[in-house]
Amino acid sequence: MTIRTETIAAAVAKANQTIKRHEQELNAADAKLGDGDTGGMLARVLGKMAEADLSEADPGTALTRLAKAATVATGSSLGTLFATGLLAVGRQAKGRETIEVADLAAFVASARDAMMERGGASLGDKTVLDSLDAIATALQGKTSPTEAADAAAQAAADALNTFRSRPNRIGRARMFGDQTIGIDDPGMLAVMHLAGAIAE
Amino acid sequence: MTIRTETIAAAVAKANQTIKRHEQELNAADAKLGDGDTGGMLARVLGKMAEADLSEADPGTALTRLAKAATVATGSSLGTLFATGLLAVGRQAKGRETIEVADLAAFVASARDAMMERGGASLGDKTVLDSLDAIATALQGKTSPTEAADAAAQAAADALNTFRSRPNRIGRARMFGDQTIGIDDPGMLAVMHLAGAIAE
Amino acid sequence: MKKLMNSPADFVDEMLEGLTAANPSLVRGGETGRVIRRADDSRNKGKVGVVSGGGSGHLPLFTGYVGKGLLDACSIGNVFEGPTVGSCIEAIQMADGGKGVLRLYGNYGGDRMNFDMAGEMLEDEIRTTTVLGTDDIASAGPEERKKRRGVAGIIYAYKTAGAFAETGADLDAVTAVAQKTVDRTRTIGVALSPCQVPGSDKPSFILAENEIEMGMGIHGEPGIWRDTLRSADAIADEMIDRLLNDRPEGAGNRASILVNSLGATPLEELFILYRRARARVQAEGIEVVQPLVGHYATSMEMAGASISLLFLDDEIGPLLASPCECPFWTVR
Amino acid sequence: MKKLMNSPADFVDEMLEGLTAANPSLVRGGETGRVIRRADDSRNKGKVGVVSGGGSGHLPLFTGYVGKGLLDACSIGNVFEGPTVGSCIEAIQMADGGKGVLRLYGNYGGDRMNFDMAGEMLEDEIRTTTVLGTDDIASAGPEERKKRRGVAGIIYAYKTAGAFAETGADLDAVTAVAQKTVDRTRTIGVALSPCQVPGSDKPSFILAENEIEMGMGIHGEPGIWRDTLRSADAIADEMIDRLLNDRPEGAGNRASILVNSLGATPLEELFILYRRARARVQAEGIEVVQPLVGHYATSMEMAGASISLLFLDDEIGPLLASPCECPFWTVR
Ligand SMILES: Nc1ncnc2c1ncn2[C@@H]1O[C@H](COP(=O)(O)OP(=O)(O)O)[C@@H](O)[C@H]1O
Ligand SMILES: Nc1ncnc2c1ncn2[C@@H]1O[C@H](COP(=O)(O)OP(=O)(O)O)[C@@H](O)[C@H]1O
Ligand SMILES: [Mg+2]
Ligand SMILES: [Mg+2]
Ligand SMILES: [Mg+2]
Ligand SMILES: [Mg+2]
Repeated sequence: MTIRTETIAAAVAKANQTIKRHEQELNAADAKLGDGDTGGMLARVLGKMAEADLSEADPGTALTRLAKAATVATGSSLGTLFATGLLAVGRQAKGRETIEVADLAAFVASARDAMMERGGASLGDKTVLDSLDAIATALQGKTSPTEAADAAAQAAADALNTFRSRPNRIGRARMFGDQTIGIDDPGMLAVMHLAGAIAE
Repeated sequence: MTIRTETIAAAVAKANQTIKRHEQELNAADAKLGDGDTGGMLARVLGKMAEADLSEADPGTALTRLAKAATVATGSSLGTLFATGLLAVGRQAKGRETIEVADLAAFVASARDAMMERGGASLGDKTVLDSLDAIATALQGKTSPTEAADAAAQAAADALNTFRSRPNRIGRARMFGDQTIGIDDPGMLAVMHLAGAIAE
Repeated sequence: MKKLMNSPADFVDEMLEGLTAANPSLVRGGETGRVIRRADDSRNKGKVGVVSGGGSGHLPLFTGYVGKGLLDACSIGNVFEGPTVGSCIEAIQMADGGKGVLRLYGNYGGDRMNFDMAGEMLEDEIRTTTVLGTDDIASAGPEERKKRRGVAGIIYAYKTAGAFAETGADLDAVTAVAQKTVDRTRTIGVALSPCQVPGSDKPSFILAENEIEMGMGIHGEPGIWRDTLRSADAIADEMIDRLLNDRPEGAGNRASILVNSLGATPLEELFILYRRARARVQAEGIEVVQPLVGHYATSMEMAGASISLLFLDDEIGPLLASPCECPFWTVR
Repeated sequence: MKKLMNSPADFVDEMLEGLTAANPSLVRGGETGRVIRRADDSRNKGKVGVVSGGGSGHLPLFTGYVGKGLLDACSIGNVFEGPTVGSCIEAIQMADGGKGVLRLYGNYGGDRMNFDMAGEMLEDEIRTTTVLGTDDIASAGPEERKKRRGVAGIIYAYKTAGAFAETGADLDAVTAVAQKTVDRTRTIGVALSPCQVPGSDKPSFILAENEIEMGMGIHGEPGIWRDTLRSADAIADEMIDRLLNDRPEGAGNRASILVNSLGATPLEELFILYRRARARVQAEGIEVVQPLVGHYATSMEMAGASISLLFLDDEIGPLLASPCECPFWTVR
């Protein structure tokens, strides 16, 4: 199956609903380690993305417009990284009418790399990067959409579980040091919810 | 019996102890109607008065020194009125070696009048003036110290009871209007404690 | 309530020590140590002196407004207590350059008694006049305007009287300008949470979670109503309505707005209030000039804000705009 | 926590509307509406531009410091969020007079990413440099100084860089002065009570009645210890000890002290802290010049204070003392 602009729009709509539902949960998770705004910020970002005009856009253009909507909505770390990832994927998709499920692994990997470059964090720092890395790996060789979606959702959930027992090593959360052991990273938690929503 | 400087010093010492004991009670009474500082302020004023040097002073000079000590300690309404009253009595006693108990009624009346003039309140406004007025009346014709002290203490207690059911009509408390009905005026409460202490 | 302080008994003196150490234009003086005067001594300026005074706990009031084009000296009492008569005497003496001294302070019992006594005690040496700040419309109705207490709006009278004194005007003229400014100033406050007097074991009043009080005084004196929190626009609307309904005679069509934090309320919220207050005043056809938004008269950590309007005329308008200089208010 | 506001979604825009309405020297601009620039446009001054930016909720930071001898333009994000890349681009463009632009802002993830992106997107048109505020000694040890977050002390770099830019210095020289100022600035804060982000249903952290946290960050990031309240002198002593122990190389014997309210803490308490801080610094043989005591960088209604030291040398001393003018800081 191929992914078109409509597929992307539907995924954004779903993600938007999911994030609204988990807004206070994500705020609470962030409040343990940061400033308690992850949920509110993502709700705002996805709200703006859901309003973005994707008419007459091929997937690459659609992703770029979504990224721009995100950058207009926020300047927070996670929001900006999110936009950075979308931009990277949009650049990869440029000029193509459709995207194949088989391309997704490489696309997520390119988002991960662009975000790593922009944010200066490394794999293993217990951030969204680790979730994306796990998703990229899980998507490898997947060609059916449901298989891919399930694998991504599972990988995001597994990454959250795996990293829970490790300390955060970047951003505000870094300053809590070993107190972050046993606590979910709010960004990873958000990715889990988002991946889960798209899988549904 | 006659009143000498030592008698005055002893009364101040007693009053100082009493006020310390009732400091928070008076603050709480004032907090219902004003800014909650009557007790703290009087404790400070009487503390300073108890420290005043009354050596080689006749009663009039002693009273004037006590008034000065009070004016140095505070600029609050009640404190300033208190000093005003002491100054008036000191002026009356000027040049005399001793004061007779029989003079006390007139002395308290002169304090009351000076305080009325300074503060602009009237009798009936539910203030210390009403307590002093009641005391001045009760002291009339009393010549024995214990009789006088008892009469003053009783008068102060009665005044407090009588005025409780009326509204405050001056100062901060005025603004609470009829809400002050049923509530003790903090200044009158303080006079009751002070008169009671001296009677002991 | 947590406070960064040492012994409550040292609160005022240590505060004054810090205030003068940080601001060399302010000098602490007098035997009482409870007077602040201009470092460039006013006594040899051949001008009318302007003094104020009041209790501590209201910074930048009162002492912070000592400076060129404002106050010459200021006496300062304990927290929420009037200044002692001794400090009032010293403040008047320090402001006197031989042309007399205006006593300009808020209408509170202790302040009044002590400034009156000080004036009487000095009457053979120094000519003094009195103007009382009575801007708080919540404290008495229009028919009892003279009984109203003074709050943040008094700084407008500092400004115009101070500026006029600098021009060499005589005592009666400076007094008249101060009185006119008070007469044309209206203030109302809204409290969100209390403050606590150092050493006291209780806050000065209690407001429930989500409760506010319109018109509450700066020491917790009762206001007009107590109810649940409303939107900033609704609150600003009511405050402006009440101020405009109490407009002085001959108010004219130019006004300055002062949106003042009672202490804990941050600048963000003040600007949100100001935005609405200004729009409302403009909608009445009144031009807004020289607005002031910030911490001008506080009650320590009390949360809330006050809004003042000064209705200008051709005399006090230029005086408000003329230069002044103190650590908390500069006009050039 | 009670706030005087309307919809949380309008908090920042309404605040900016009020800020600019009250201060005609500040102009709101850009398509994003999230940039403040000087009313006397910097673009035709033929000088290096200095821009900053950051999240809302810290007034007078960041936007309040736009003015002559300070910032030329400033981007501003939502409460406690970095400014958007679009607003950073606009701020840089508005500050550019053809001689390049210094990006001078606090070391926070979102701010950094967005200013970096903005710089990259403009790199063909405008030469930009970066200096990050890293003055908070509680946020990382001396060996990781570059990782420290920026807090109130950044205003010192605004001042020196802004003053130097006014002299016509080139971009590299202005950048070097900003970096040197950051390198010579140290700050530590103590929090007494939290603030709450508009729209959030919880305060940003919780401190028990009578509990304080030394070194806590301006968004509630963890500090060095949490314990019961101590005396102001004991707190000032610890803060000054920690600052002096972290003294930069070649610190010299002249310093400015900034005692800053985190929001709700009133001036009275700041002056009590300053009094002690100054005495302690002087006892080290360090001369105190140009002290600042007040609300310079806040976290809305958070209670607490920060103390910053800027160790002066012969280059930045005169730049700190030279004229500047913005609504919240004037030097003449
Ligand atoms: N430099 C970074 N690189 C990768 N992920 C990051 C980085 N900084 C933050 N994150 C992610 O963003 C999440 C926090 O997002 P958010 O609360 O919006 O940021 P903030 O409030 O710190 O600006 C973290 O849980 C983490 O997963
Ligand atoms: N003008 C006045 N005349 C007479 N008594 C007064 C006057 N004002 C206040 N008082 C008395 O002082 C008491 C309040 O004292 P205090 O709390 O020290 O004053 P404040 O805090 O208002 O300066 C009142 O209970 C009243 O008895
Ligand atoms: Mg966050
Ligand atoms: Mg009282
Ligand atoms: Mg009082
Ligand atoms: Mg944030």
